[in-house]
Amino acid sequence: MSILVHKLTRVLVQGITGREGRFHTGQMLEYNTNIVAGVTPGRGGEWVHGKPVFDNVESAIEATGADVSVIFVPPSYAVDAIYEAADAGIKLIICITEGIPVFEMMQVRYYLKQIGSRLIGSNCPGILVPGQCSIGIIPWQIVQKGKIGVVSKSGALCYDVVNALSAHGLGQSTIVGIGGDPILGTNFVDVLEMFENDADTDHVVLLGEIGGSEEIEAAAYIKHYMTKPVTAFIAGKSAPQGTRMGHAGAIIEGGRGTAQEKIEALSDAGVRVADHYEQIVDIIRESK
Amino acid sequence: MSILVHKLTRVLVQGITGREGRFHTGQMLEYNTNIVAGVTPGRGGEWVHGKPVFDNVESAIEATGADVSVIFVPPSYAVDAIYEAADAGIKLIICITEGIPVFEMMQVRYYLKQIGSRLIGSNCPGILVPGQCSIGIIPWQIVQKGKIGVVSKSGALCYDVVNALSAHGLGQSTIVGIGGDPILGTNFVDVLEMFENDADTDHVVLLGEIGGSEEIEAAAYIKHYMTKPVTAFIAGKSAPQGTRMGHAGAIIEGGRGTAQEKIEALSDAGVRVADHYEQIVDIIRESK
Amino acid sequence: MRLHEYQSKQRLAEFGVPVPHGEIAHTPKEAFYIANRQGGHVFIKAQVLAGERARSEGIKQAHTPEEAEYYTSVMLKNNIQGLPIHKVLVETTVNIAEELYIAIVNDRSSGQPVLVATATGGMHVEESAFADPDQVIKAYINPIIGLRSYQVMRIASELNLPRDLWRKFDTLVQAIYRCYVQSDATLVEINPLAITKTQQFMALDAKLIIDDNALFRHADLAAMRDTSTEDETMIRARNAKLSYIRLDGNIGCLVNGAGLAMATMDAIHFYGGKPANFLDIGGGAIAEKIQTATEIILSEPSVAVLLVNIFGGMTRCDEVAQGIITAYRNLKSAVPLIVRLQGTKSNEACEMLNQANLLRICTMNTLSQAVIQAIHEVQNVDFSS
Amino acid sequence: MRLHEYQSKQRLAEFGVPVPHGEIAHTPKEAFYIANRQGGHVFIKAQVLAGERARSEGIKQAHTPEEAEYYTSVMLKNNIQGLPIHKVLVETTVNIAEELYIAIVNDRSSGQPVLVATATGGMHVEESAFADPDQVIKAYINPIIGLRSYQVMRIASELNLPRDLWRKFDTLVQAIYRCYVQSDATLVEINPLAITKTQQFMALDAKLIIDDNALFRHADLAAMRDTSTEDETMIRARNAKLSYIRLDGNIGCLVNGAGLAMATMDAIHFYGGKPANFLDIGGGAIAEKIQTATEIILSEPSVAVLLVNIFGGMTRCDEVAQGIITAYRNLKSAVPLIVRLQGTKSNEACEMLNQANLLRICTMNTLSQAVIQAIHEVQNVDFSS
Repeated sequence: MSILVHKLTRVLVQGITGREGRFHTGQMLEYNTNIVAGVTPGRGGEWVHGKPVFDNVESAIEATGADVSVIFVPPSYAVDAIYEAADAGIKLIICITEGIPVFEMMQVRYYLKQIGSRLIGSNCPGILVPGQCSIGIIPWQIVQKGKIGVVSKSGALCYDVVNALSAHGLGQSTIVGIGGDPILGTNFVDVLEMFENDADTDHVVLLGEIGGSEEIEAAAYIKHYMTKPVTAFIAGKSAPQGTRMGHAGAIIEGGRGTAQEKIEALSDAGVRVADHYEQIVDIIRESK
Repeated sequence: MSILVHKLTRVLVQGITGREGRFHTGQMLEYNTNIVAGVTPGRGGEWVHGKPVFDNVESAIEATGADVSVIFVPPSYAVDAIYEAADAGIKLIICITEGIPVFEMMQVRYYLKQIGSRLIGSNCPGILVPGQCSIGIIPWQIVQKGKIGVVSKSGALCYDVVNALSAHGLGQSTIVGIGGDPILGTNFVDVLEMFENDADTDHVVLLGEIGGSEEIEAAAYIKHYMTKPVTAFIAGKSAPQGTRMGHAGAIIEGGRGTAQEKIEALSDAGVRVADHYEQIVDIIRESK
Repeated sequence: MRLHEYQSKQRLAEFGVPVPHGEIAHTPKEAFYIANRQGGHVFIKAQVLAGERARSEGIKQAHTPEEAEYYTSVMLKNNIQGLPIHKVLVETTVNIAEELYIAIVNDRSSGQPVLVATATGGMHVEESAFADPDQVIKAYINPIIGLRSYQVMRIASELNLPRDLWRKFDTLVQAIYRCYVQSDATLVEINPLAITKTQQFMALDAKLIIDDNALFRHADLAAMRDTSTEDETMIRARNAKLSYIRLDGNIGCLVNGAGLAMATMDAIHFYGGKPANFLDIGGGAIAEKIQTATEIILSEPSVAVLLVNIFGGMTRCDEVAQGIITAYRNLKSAVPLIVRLQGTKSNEACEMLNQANLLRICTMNTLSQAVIQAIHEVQNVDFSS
Repeated sequence: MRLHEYQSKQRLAEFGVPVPHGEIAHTPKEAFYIANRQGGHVFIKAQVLAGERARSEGIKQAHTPEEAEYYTSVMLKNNIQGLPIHKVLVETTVNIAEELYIAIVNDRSSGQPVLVATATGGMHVEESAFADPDQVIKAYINPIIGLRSYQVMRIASELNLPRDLWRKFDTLVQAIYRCYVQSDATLVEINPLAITKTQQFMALDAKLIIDDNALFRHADLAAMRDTSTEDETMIRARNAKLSYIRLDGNIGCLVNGAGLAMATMDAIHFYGGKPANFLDIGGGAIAEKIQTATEIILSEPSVAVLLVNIFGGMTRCDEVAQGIITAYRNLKSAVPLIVRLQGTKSNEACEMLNQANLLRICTMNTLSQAVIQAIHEVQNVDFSS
């Protein structure tokens, strides 16, 4: 078992003919991910890494039965790609693209909630299930099959932690990069809930950051609903306060969003929070 | 029993302090309609016909438990009034206002479908349940309690027919004016379905017009689902073809929308269609 | 409200839709100079709010300024579907490789705008669409989200457009949609939409219809109304917010509500008569408006009898009676008056009419009686004339 | 990207938000003439991208042109929060009856824009908001439907605005929202929003922050960027699309990914050191970009050691090594280099670095080792200097 995706997931790559799309399609295929098709409007009929390219998502689904889409489309067209996937009935959309204007993200997030499609990202590394599939850009070379669920806002930090876990024999059940943008399609709480219900996960690693209140909401969820142990790290404890969003930002966030506040909330929920991310492995090993 | 509304329906009048709103509130109250409040932004705290006026729908609902709203707000603010009622949780909104731009109606109709509120109109005379309540502008002086459900696109034509029905002892269960605008919140089919399921209705009168395809859809519904007899009249048989909507209108409507086509579809569905609206009474009497 | 071709193109161009260079001429001489500036090769296109201009000699191709002048002089003396031609568009000819059809129109049954396109534009588009409905490509537009590029790309694909034109087609269609939304249009139609020999899109003909209910917030568009082909009566009706359409019969009709007005015309036809007009006074009209409506009908020479059919709900019958009486007195009209009033204050109204000493008046209880009487009156007039 | 007050007001005014008359002066003499034209009573407001200008002598009221000139001359020599003042806004004084606070800002947790208002504006708004959260009025905006008038009327009611100002308030706030959407702003803040003695709304101060991701489609806004207070290094970093922030320590950091970069800074603090900067090279950076990043860090005089922490996923470690080596050679730098590389091509990278004959280089397997070594190097430097 795993969460969100698995070995049989039929993956569609939107933007497959672009530089990034093409490269990572190759990477995903090397990990035996079940990629069935790609889409680039105007490039239908071509083939990439032996997979057929279609002009639009609807015809790709008709021809191949794709049920999850991963998006490598440049920011100016990425939102349209998300709408297209959602309107064509794709229920899980993973958007790797970075740099989408935030207002469009708010709109598309609202729309997807209405029609019941889940978005991961944007600006995220995707999902990887060790031994089953890699959908996105998480380097599969560093993963190991196991029982630890990993959910992270950041990419490289996540890889570094996963690498360390694997090096110490602490394999992973599913790794989910939810992205660090202000507007996220899927939040920590969503993923924690899935891990809580996943028979293959017995421990969760949560990698958060300063900004936003997703970690606070995660702490509240963990406190009230989670039975599995959670180990966390919050990046940015020593970061200087960033550009303030005028008075409004301070008033709205009401003082939330600092690393300290997040660490306290998580600790209060029984989460063991690492001071330094290299401690995560030690904490988990101690708890075993 | 009745459809949509009844004696205990708690009615809110949006635009109650305007000329029309004030006048028709008086008329509705004379018929013992259970009007509980009015709303006009900026006029909260006033009283109209002994009913309290609030600044917004939410506070009106909190104070009075209103569950249906009828809108007499001028066209430039009417759409906002509909959104306000819907967002405040009103599940049945009757918009009397005429002259709302059609694009805004398309938007609000779409939005209401999403959040699950029903709109009657706009540009409609409203709903009247003889002996129970009048919500809108249908003159209650002409109605009579009985078993005939009436649904109409047009106002005056509907009154004239209802008046004739009453004069001949053919009372009505509920009278619904759905309005004649291009974009309707509620269509013939919706109301026919309610009449079909209403124990107090044993015969339905449908008053249609040229334009649109609501009558064709009604015919299809009647043919496949209705057990109760329907008598209809379609106005505009002799009307000259109006301003054509370019080729696009013709292509999209595909030749639908003429009175003749509607009459044929209804006849084919077993509906007795009057050649002249004064025949409706005779047709119903013959069928009894 | 429908816009002229040149106005529609001007509007579309503001949103970035490419149109051929063109100028308006009111005289043959103007057409000569414009054509001359454009090198002689121009189209002369009658600016008149009627369809099928090409079939009615309303579009001519000129190859010299003299030809342009000549065609303009002929056209300005002509009329199309009864509408006089007051100006022509003198437009540069374009080298066309292909012609498409594209439109955005409100679709009543889905309650959404719909984008319609066919791969073969031109004046036969409707016939070929009916003959082969499969070639008509449609995309329904979510009115809240707007037109998505992927929908346009899909249409480009179904139209078999060259792949390197797809993004350009998207840019074009997005501009058309913006124009449609921001103009509160109920129709934007471009037919034909040309692909030029240099692979550019260009709107060769265009038609915009603006939602009358939204004109209050588009002063610029409202100012484009061409009243030069409307007579005083039509303008008077519009200013009084009366919905008035002339027909070819002789029984004038004054009714409240569009549905009842159509039903009244139907009844006249049913009994063998012919209505002279459609007139809806709207709901809750007061005496002054009724007076204007009555005067408008009575001023038409074709009207041999006036049939009034009012069911008073919001409309009060006494106001109707007052308006009619004042109009008849003002015009000292001898046109026979057949009145059928029911509903609010109908008794008072009948009383007023009876006491008004109009020349020939008849009040009836049912519409059928009123219509039969009206037809009878018309036949009398016919015999006596 | 944050706009200056005068730019924000200009933008808001384009959408119909009333602002006081004002002009920009770059010299005291200019300020004199502008003040003179405005009758002498003006505010002199430093145009600098820092908050709390009033508390930092950045806003002064002048009653004569001479005073305006004087305050301007003082201000232009001054700086606020380290930022030099290059221009001032000379603005007519307004007769104020009341001051409100209003803003629209993106709310992360609901994923919607939120309208925020309080009945008492001014520079203490934040303190009073924290002291009494109930006085902060909020309305969440559906990003697809937009801001509804009924929401604004509701806010007008909760702000206890005079009832005859409600519609006017709606018009104002709708204009602010249009400005927010059409500028791709992440914040529009008007503080204070004045109600003048003649019952007009007026934006006395304004702040816009534009979404950097959306600047590509707002050439006019992008052109408003004020680079006059940025040094060459900052501009170079931005042009290379490097996320670079100077800090007050001495350990230079070069990391991939914002999260890892922050975590690296945290580790430095954890072991008792102080980072000289935050620098995220982004994902998949190539050698040239790494070279630029390295040169930027090495060019800072405060940097005593360079700590590289790279986990190669999309980023290839050999590209990183190549960039670093080239930069060190270019600058002939003797700054000690501590490198921790993991992931894609890390072995090749270490090999390259070892063979590059840089002066002082140390490669480590874990970040902790690398940080401890970096701190050690810094202490050595401190001792030797």
